[in-house]
Amino acid sequence: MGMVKDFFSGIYNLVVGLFVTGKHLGRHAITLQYPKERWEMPERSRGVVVLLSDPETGELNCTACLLCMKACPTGAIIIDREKNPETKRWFPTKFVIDNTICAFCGLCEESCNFDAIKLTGKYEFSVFDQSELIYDMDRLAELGRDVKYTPRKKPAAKKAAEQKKPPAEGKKPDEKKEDTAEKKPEEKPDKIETNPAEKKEEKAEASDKKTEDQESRKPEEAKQGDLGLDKEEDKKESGN
Amino acid sequence: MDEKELHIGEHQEQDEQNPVARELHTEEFLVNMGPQHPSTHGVCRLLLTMDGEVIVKVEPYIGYLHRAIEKICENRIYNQITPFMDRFEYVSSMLADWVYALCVERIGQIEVSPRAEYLRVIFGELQRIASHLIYWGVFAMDLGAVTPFLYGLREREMIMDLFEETCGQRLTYNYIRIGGVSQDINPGFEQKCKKFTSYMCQVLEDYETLLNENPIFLSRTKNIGVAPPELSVAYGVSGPSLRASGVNWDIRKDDPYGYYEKFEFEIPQGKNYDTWDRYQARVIEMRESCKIIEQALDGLPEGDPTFKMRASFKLPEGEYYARIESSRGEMGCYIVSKGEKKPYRLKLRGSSFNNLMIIPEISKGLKIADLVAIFASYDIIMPEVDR
Amino acid sequence: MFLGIELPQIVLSAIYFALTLGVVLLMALFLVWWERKVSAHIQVRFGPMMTGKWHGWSQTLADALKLLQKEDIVPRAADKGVYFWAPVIVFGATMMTFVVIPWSPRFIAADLNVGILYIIAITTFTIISLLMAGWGSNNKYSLLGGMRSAAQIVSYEVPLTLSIMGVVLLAQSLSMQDIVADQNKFWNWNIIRQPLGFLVYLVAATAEVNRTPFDLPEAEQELVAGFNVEYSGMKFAMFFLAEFVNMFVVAAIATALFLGGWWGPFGNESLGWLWFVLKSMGVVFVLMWFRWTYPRLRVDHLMEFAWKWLLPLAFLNLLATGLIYNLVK
Amino acid sequence: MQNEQLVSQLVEKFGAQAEKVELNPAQPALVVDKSILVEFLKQIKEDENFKIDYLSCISAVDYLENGMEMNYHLCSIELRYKLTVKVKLDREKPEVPTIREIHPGADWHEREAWELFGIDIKGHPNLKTLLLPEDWKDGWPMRRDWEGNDDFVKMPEF
Repeated sequence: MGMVKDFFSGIYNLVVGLFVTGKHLGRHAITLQYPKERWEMPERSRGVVVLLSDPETGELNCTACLLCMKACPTGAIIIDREKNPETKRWFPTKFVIDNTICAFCGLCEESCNFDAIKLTGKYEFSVFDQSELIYDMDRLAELGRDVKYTPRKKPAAKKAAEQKKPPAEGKKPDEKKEDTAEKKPEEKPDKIETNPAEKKEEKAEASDKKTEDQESRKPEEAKQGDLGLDKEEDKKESGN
Repeated sequence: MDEKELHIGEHQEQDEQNPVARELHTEEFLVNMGPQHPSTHGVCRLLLTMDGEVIVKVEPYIGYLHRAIEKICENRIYNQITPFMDRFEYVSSMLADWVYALCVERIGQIEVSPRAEYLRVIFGELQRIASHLIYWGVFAMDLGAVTPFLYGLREREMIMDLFEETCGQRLTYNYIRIGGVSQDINPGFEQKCKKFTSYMCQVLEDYETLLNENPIFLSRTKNIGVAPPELSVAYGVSGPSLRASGVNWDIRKDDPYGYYEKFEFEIPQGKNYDTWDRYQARVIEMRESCKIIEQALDGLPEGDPTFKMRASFKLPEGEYYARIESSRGEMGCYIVSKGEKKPYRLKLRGSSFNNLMIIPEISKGLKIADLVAIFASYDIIMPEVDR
Repeated sequence: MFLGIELPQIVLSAIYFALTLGVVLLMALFLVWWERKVSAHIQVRFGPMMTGKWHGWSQTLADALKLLQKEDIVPRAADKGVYFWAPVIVFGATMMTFVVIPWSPRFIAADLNVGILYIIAITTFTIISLLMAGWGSNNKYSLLGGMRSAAQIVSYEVPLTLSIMGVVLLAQSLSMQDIVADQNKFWNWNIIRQPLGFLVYLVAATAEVNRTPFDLPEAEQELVAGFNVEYSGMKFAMFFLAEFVNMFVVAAIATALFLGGWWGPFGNESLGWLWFVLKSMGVVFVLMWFRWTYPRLRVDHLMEFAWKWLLPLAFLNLLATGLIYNLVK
Repeated sequence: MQNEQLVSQLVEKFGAQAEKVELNPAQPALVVDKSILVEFLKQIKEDENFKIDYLSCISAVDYLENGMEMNYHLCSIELRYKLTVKVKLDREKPEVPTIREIHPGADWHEREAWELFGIDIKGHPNLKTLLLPEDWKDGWPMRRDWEGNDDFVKMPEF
């Protein structure tokens, strides 16, 4: 008897299974017809890396502080820089991102203090030749033109605008060091620090004040020197 | 190779005692299942010695996906390692991030804010559901039913959307960082997440009607690949596969990390120790994960979950073997720090590494179709094995 | 009678057969597209949408063209003759079955008096070709696939034939047209008169066409693609088309034997071919539905199932049919 | 603390051959002489008081001039103990007995230690490459003094 019962319950369950799939037959598909329809990328989406520029002046926000290059876990960022003799500010002469090894981890964006580099929701950068995936500064700047962003703190841009010295926007190299910004390194023996100043958009308004705070704290921090940014920084580093 | 020949020789001797085999001159043959095979889940090569359809011996050959992550990590500063952890185990990379963060935190005695711990639990459990959904689909697909795979992926996409909205990526999140998480959740995340968990519970019922009572599915899974508890423990099998072997062992409960002590959930255990139990353990675990997420969302404290490390900090001297319950089992990270910016030694323990070892043991004498079912039931993910 | 011209039977048969062939090839293309659509919608996707604008209707045409252009790869160690003839035989055998498919009261290539026997004989060729493909490819997966198909046929062919016997018993004829003509009323359809026979036939027929849950010879997850691992280009296309044509054939036979063939639901003879195609498509849809719902059986489970369940059921059906038939007479 | 008890009991039992190391309160560790390793693991597995039956991981560490070390991360399923067993090895001729007999799951971990660190696992029947290519001839890559081969690209130092 058990066998017969098993048989009928087996058939019943097979039919029930058919109904589950049959139910889906009438449903509307959940996929998108890709080239025609596109998914709207969320704001935080980490797609291709771009360089942002100041919407007013059109100049790159980058101050060639090399922080992103140092933060990059794969060594995909290569920066060459020069000092503007008039303003004594650094500016990038070469900014290359090798998208063949870029991991889209977002560490460069997090390390940047000047809204200069950002991972955007852009995608679709397939090419036939691998070498085309190595983006130079012009390409990166071009990609970043239409990217909206909330300026976190832009003292550099402001100052540059005031001083009307467009080519070198950005701070002095020394200033950059502090912006990675540990508040009180001395207090914690294990040298691990929070940095609330790095908070994102929500604190944008308060940002100017904070930058000032950091600037005032600058000299002591520079002595700490465990940021990984040492004097070699003054040398031009060709990266890889 | 000589060993294999020896092996075949042995069986030929046995065959000579078998009159049918002697008369027909049957012979065992070798089949290379993989490295490129639909159901080895990545590039795993199983060298099968087969007697017709029956498996005589299985020898796994791994390393096709070896990326030397341990070596790479020795040359990276601590902050740079999380992206590699994502790639160490890309099916549940949230949990891989977590084990690394946990290890560094335990060595550096870093306090994690309560909100970050709650978020970790939420995202870890979402990740567990996402991984089990893939498991569910792939398991059914390896038994020949393709449709469940698509259903599983459909639900997984919803989790991916939640992840993408929060951390910007769908697969390699880089979200759980040392000391916290990378970003706070967006407003409205809780509602979306709750909506998802209640939807998930409904969908699981659909899943169960589709497969759980299906006689074909039952005949393919019941009493196939029985792994008794002693054997599983001896081979270091972990996670749902170990629990399916009737062992009450869940690192979330037995060696708690994060805030798992605060949540209530059941640990399913198997009774027959077979493929079916391993499947069922994961399906039940999805429900339990939903429960945990709901509890965590209800108790989510206010505060700031992020914690920014100095660009290259020095971890104090020490060593620790951290382990968490990943979706596949015990995922371990062992770091030896010598007070430098970079780890002196970083060893990763993937749960699939041990889980794969037991497969040759329990699949002897079964059919090739059963091997596929067993392989799928252990949820082997090759990047975790090869590292 | 063909288009008002009196023609000798042999020419008429040839014309019908050629027509059938053309229709069937088109049908196969359609079925491939349809299968993709059905699977897609079951899986909450769209399936092909681009080629040919309207729901990707010409996707299979494009695929066939692509396959035609592909390089014909023959493994060096293959048994060349066997390897070459396998797809030809499977395609030929499938086409041959159409000789006795009764599309409408008059539209049948040859109303053989042993029609159903002929079909049972001819469909077996498919398995031979699968075995040939498995052996000829000189690939272990292919060999296992071929062997599985050979092992499988012994199990399901017996209940299949026995389930058909019940119908033959009722119609008292082996000719397809006679069997269809016998089911002149809706309540006379054989699915009503012997549902058990229909069930057994449907299951065995699914095994016959090697479709999930019985697609053991080409079990994708175990044997990669089974017997056709090594085939590419047009040879692969022939296997592929033959599979779909075969699916239609078993559906057509099911229609003729159990679903009243070309009879309309109200016992009407008009538009017979339409009813026939519609009913066959319904059966094809059920086969597709099976495929996208169920997992695959294990090879020994199939045999166990066929011998332990299908065969007794088929016998039971035959016995009951015989008893009742004699009582009613 | 459960773990401290465990260690003190073990030290008591094995005396001078098992030496306690202070690492982390949550993770007791013992240094065991390699000559008694197998016996030690066997006893703690079978002893009713310990039941340390689960091997999580084996990690080899190369300390350059301080020799090498094998770390056996063990735990007890039933009693929830955690224990790290360390074995100090001579760097010139690193050798350690296999523990496959006690923990079959150690098989691949030991093979890995052999192929990446060159630690000779005495008694292991199957010492062949696991993760590396079969024709690997460039030494023991995870040793700290490994110079790399031609394919090896170092991360730029900043």
